[in-house]
Amino acid sequence: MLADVLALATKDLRIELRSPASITGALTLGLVGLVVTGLAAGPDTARLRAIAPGLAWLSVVYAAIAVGERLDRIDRTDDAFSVLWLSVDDRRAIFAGKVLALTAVLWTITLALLGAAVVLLNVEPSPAAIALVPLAGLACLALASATGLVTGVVGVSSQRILLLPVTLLPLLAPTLLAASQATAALIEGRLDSALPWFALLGAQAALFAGLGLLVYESGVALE
Amino acid sequence: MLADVLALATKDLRIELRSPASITGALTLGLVGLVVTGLAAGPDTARLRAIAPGLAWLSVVYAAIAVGERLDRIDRTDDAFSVLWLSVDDRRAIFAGKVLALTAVLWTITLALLGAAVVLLNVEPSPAAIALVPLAGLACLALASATGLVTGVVGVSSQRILLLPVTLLPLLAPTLLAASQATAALIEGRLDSALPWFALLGAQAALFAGLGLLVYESGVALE
Amino acid sequence: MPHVPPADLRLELRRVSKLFGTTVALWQVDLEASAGQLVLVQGANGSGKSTFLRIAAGLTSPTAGEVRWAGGPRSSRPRVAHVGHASGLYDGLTPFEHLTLSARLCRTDPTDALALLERIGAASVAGEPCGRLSAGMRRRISLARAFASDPDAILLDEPLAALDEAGVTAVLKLIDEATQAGRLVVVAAPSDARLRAKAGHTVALADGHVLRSLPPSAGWLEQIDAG
Amino acid sequence: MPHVPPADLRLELRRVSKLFGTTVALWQVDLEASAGQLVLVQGANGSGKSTFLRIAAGLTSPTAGEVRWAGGPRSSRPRVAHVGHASGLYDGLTPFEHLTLSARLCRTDPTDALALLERIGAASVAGEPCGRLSAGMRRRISLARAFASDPDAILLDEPLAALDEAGVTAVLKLIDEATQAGRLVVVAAPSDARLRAKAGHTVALADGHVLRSLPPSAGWLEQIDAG
Amino acid sequence: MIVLRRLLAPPALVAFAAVLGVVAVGLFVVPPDRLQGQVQRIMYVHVPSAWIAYLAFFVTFTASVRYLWRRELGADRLAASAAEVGLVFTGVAIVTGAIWGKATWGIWWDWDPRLTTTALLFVIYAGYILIRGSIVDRVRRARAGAVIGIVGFANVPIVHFSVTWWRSLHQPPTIIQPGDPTIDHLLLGELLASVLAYTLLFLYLLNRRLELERARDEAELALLMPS
Ligand code: HEM
Ligand SMILES: Nc1ncnc2c1ncn2[C@@H]1O[C@H](COP(=O)(O)OP(=O)(O)OP(=O)(O)O)[C@@H](O)[C@H]1O
Ligand SMILES: Nc1ncnc2c1ncn2[C@@H]1O[C@H](COP(=O)(O)OP(=O)(O)OP(=O)(O)O)[C@@H](O)[C@H]1O
Ligand SMILES: [Mg+2]
Ligand SMILES: [Mg+2]
Repeated sequence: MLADVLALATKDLRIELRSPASITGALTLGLVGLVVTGLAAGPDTARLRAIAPGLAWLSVVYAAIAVGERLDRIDRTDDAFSVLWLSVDDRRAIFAGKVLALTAVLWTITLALLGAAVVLLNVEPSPAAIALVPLAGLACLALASATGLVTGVVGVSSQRILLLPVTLLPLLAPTLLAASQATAALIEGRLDSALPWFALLGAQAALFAGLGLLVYESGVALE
Repeated sequence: MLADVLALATKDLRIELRSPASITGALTLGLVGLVVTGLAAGPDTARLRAIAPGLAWLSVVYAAIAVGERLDRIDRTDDAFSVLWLSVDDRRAIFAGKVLALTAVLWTITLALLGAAVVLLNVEPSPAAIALVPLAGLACLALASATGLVTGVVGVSSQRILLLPVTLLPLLAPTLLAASQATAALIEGRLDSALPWFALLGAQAALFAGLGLLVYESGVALE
Repeated sequence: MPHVPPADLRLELRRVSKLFGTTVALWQVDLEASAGQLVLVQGANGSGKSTFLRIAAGLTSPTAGEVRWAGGPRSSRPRVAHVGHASGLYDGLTPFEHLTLSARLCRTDPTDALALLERIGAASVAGEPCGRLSAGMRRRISLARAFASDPDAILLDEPLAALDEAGVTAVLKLIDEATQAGRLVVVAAPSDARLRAKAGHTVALADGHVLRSLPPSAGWLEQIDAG
Repeated sequence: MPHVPPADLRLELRRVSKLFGTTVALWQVDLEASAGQLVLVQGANGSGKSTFLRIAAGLTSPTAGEVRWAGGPRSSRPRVAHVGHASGLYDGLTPFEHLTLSARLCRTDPTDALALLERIGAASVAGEPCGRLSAGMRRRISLARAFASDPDAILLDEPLAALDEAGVTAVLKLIDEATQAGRLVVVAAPSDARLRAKAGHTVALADGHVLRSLPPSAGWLEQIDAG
Repeated sequence: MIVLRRLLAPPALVAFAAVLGVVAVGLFVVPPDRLQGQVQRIMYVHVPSAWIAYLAFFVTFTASVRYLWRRELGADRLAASAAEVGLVFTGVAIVTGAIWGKATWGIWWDWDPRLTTTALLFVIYAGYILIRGSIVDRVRRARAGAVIGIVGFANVPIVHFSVTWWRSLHQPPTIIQPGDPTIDHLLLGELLASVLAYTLLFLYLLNRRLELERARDEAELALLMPS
C-alpha cells in the first residue's frame, strides 16, 4: 500500500508542480493574505506582532482550503476519481496519497510564511524556534487530513467552493488556535508551554486522518 | 443591451439561488471568516473594535473572490461561455450581466456582515451610518467589476483558484482600505471625512468596470 | 416568423493556420462556402476538425491567415451557432430555461424553440435540470438550442455522437431543413456515411492539412473511398 | 505475463433499481453474465445504460436490489475496469504517465501498456499532456488504459463514440481479444450494428426497464429488429 | 422496552406543559437574584438550552458513529434530526445569552472564549445542515453527515472547557463541577427542573423531526414498491 500512496502523491505533486503558477501561487496567496490582513488590522507594529502567529496560521488555513480544493478537483474533473477507485487495491491509499501531497505543499508554504512573518515584523526568535519545523509539519498534517476528509465527503457540487470554507474554517478553529499558541510559545522560547499544544495537534491529526482512512475504506468517498 | 444584461444576470442569480446552500453559504462564509479572524487576532475587544471595519471588509473581499469565481465557473464549465459569446449582440452585456449579479450577491452579504459586526463588537453606530448602504453598494460594485475583469482575463485554468486571490487581493487592497476607512468614518458619524473615500471607491469602480467593458468588447475575454 | 438568412452569405477561409505551441493543428487551409450549402469536414482523430470549426466560428483566432464572413447587412455580423464537443449547458438550468434564455438573447420566438425541443425528442425532460440528464439528452438540448437560435450559419462538431436512432433521424432532418432554408451548415465528423450522403462539399483533413476539398459533383463519394 | 481471469467469474444483478430523486433510472433489472461473454446493453438515450454500467462497476450504489461479483480467490474482489462518458484523464499528465501510473496501481507490466497505446493508434501523442489532445485521442487513451489494466471484467460506455475508422477497428479487435482471453465485457451503446454483430447477450433497456434480455442464440438479431 | 419508548417520545401535551410549568416557576416563584435582579431569571432558559444543545449534538455524534458502523439509514435520520434541533437550542442559548449580556455586562457580544466557541459550534452545525442539503444522493448525504457529525462534536468539550482554559468574562462552571454546587438550592432545583422540562421538549421536537425524515425516506422507497 505504501508504494501506492507514494505513486498517488507523486501524481498530485507532479500535476501541481507542472503548472508553473502553482506552488508559487499558493505561497503568494499566503503572503498576500498576511499582508492584506495586516493592512486591515491597521499599522501598529506592536499590535501586529501580538497577532502575527494567529494571522500567519490563518493564512495557512485559507491556503489549505484553496490548495486542498484544487488537489481534490484534479481527481474530480472528468471523473478520474472513478478510475482510481477501481484501480487501487486498498482504497485508503487514495486518501493517504492526497493527504501526503497536501501536507507537503502546506509544510513548504508554512515554513516560508513563518519565515516571512519573522523578518517582516522584526521578531527575534529564540533558539527553541527550530521546533517550529516539526510543529508546522504536525499542524499541516492535521489541516491536510481535515481538508482531505471534508473535500472527500462533500464530493463534486457547484457549491463546494463555498461549502468547504464554511465547514472547514470552524472545524479547523481549534487547530488554528493550537498552532498559533504553540508558535507564539516557541518563538518566545517557552518550550514547555508549547508541549500541550503539540499534543492537541497530534490528537487532531490522528482524529482527522483516522476518520479519513475509515471513510475511504468503507467507500464513503465515492460519487 | 439592457434587456440582455438583465437576462444574463437573472440567469446567474437563478442558478445561484437554486442551489440551496448558495447565498446562505456565502453569508456564513463571511461570518465565519469574521469570527475566525477575530479568534486568530486574539480575544481583546478594544483591539478588535479598532480593526473591525477592516476585518469585515476583508471577509467581503474573500467572499467576493469565492462567489466571483463560482459565478464565472458557471459559464466556463462545459464551455457555455462560447455559446453566450456567439449569442449576444453586444458582448459587453456578458460582462455587465456578470458584474450586476455579483454586485447583488455581495451587497446582500456586506449589509448582513456589517450588521453582524456592529452587534458582535458592541459598536454604537451614529445616524450617519445609514450612508453605509450606498457605500456598501459602491464598494461592492468595485469589487465585483474587478473580480469580473480578472476572472474573465484569467479564463479557465486549473490554477485559477490560486491565481484569482493572488491577483485580486493586492489589486483590491486600495478598495479594501477605502471601504474600511469610509465605514469607520460613517460609524463614528464623520460624514465629511468619508466623502473622499467615496470618491476613491467611485473612481475604482469606474476604472475596473470601464476596463472590463473594453476587454469584452474587443474579444480578449475569449479562450 | 423565422429570420431569413441573407442569400449572399459566404464563409471564406484563406490560408488559415493554427499552431498550439509547436503542434500544427491546421496548416494553410482554404475554404469557400455559401448560403444553403452543407459542408462536411472529415478526417481522422486529431486531424484538426474541431479546431477548424472553432476558428470558423470566431471562437479561436488563427495563428495566420484570414477568416471572413460576408453577406447580409453591413452593419451586423452574421449570426453563427456552434455546437462543439462540450455541451455548453448549465447544470442548474432546465432545457426549457436554456431555450428561453437563448431566444431572448437571439431575439427569436421562444415557442419555436420549444417546438424544436419536441421535434428532437427532448420534450419529456424539458423541466429537468440539465445536470441530471443522460449524455444523449444533453446533446439533444445543445443541438436544439443551436437550431432554434435562427442562425445564418451553423457549425456542428460530431452532431450524431451519443444519439440513439430516433435522435439521429431528427437531427439529420433538421440539418436538411436548415440547408433548404438557406443556412450554411458545416459539420465535422471522423467518418459518417449518413452525413457523407448529404454533404454538398467535403473537406478531408489529415494532420491539419487539407487532403482534398470536393465541391458538389456526381461521383465524389467514390473518389473519397478510392483515396 | 498477463493475469488470467478466473474461469468461474460471474456478475449477477438481482432486481436492481436506482432512483435519482423521483426519476427512475433503473427498475428491477436482472442480469447474469460470466467470464468470456460480451454483453451489449442497448437502449434509447436516457434509458439507463450508463447507470447500469456504473452500478455494475460498484461506482454507484443501487437504491434497491443486489449486485454480486463472484469467482476467483475469496480474498480479493475481481478487478473491474470502467470507461464512462467522461474520460477519467488528468489534463496535466501525458498518456505515457497515465499508463505507467495505472500499471503501478494495478500491478501490471508498463511495457504491455505502452504496446497497447501503439495498437490503439495513440503512440504518436504519448508524450503530449492529455489536456491538449483531441476528443478522439482522449477516448483512445481512456480505452487503452482500461484494457491495459488486465481486468477480469471491463465495462465500456459507448466505446466507439468519437473514434475514427482506424480507432473503431482497433477497439473492436481489443474487445474480441478480451472475450477470448476469458474477460467479461459489458458494452453500452444506443444502437450499433458493429457491436450487435459480436454480442453474445443483449439487454434491451427502455426507461430503466429491461425490455428483453437475449442469451446467445441464432436469430436474436432478427428478434430485436422485429421488436 | 415499551416504557423506555414512551419516555423517549413524550406527547406534545406533556412536553409543553412541563416547559410552561418551569417558566412559570422561574418567573413567579423563585426569588430574583440579589445582585442581578429580575434579569437573572433568563438563566432558566439560557443554561438548559445550552446543555440541551450539547445533548443533541451528542446524540448526533453517537448516531453518526452508529451509521458509519452499521450503515442504517435510521441512525442517519436520528443524527440529522438531532443536529437540527440542537442548532435551534444553540441559537436560543446565544440569543438569551446576548440579552443577558446586554443587561449585565452592558454589551450584546464580546470576544470571550465561551462566546466565540459557541458561535463556532453554531456555524459547524449550520454547515452540517448546508452540506446535507447540497447532496442529492441519499447514501452519500448520510455519509457526509456522519463524518461532520463526528468531527464537529470535538468542539463541544472545547466550548465547555473554554472558560477554564482561558480567562473569561463568562460564568465558570457552577454546577457541573466537583463538590457542592455554589448556588442556592431553590435556584438549583428550578434549574434542574428546567433542564428536565427542556429535555422533554427536545425529545418531542426530535421525534417530530424524525417522523418527517422517515416519511421522506419512505416516500422514496414507496416508488420502489410494485404498484
Ligand atoms: C451571547 C452570550 C452568551 C453565550 C453564547 C453563552 C453560552 C453559554 C453556554 C454554551 C453555556 C453552557 C456551558 C457549559 O456548561 O458547558 C452557558 C452556561 C452558562 N451561562 Fe452563558 N452564554 C452567554 C452569556 C451569558 C451571560 C451574560 C451570563 C450571565 C451573566 C451567562 C451565564 C451562564 C451561566 C450561569 C451558565 C451555567 C454555567 C455552568 O454551570 O456551567 N451566560 N452559556
Ligand atoms: N446523477 C443523476 N441525477 C439525476 N438523474 C440522473 C442522474 N444520472 C442519470 N439520471 C437519469 O437517469 C436516467 C438514465 O440515465 P442514463 O445516463 O443511465 O441514460 P443512458 O441510457 O446512459 O442515456 P444516453 O444514451 O443518453 O447516455 C435518465 O432519465 C437521467 O435523467
Ligand atoms: N487547446 C489545445 N492546445 C494544444 N493543442 C491542441 C489544442 N486543441 C487541439 N490541439 C491539437 O490540435 C490538433 C487538432 O485537434 P482537433 O481537436 O482539432 O482534432 P479533431 O480533428 O477535432 O479530432 P477528433 O476527431 O479527435 O475530435 C491535435 O493534434 C490536438 O492535439
Ligand atoms: Mg474534435
Ligand atoms: Mg449514457
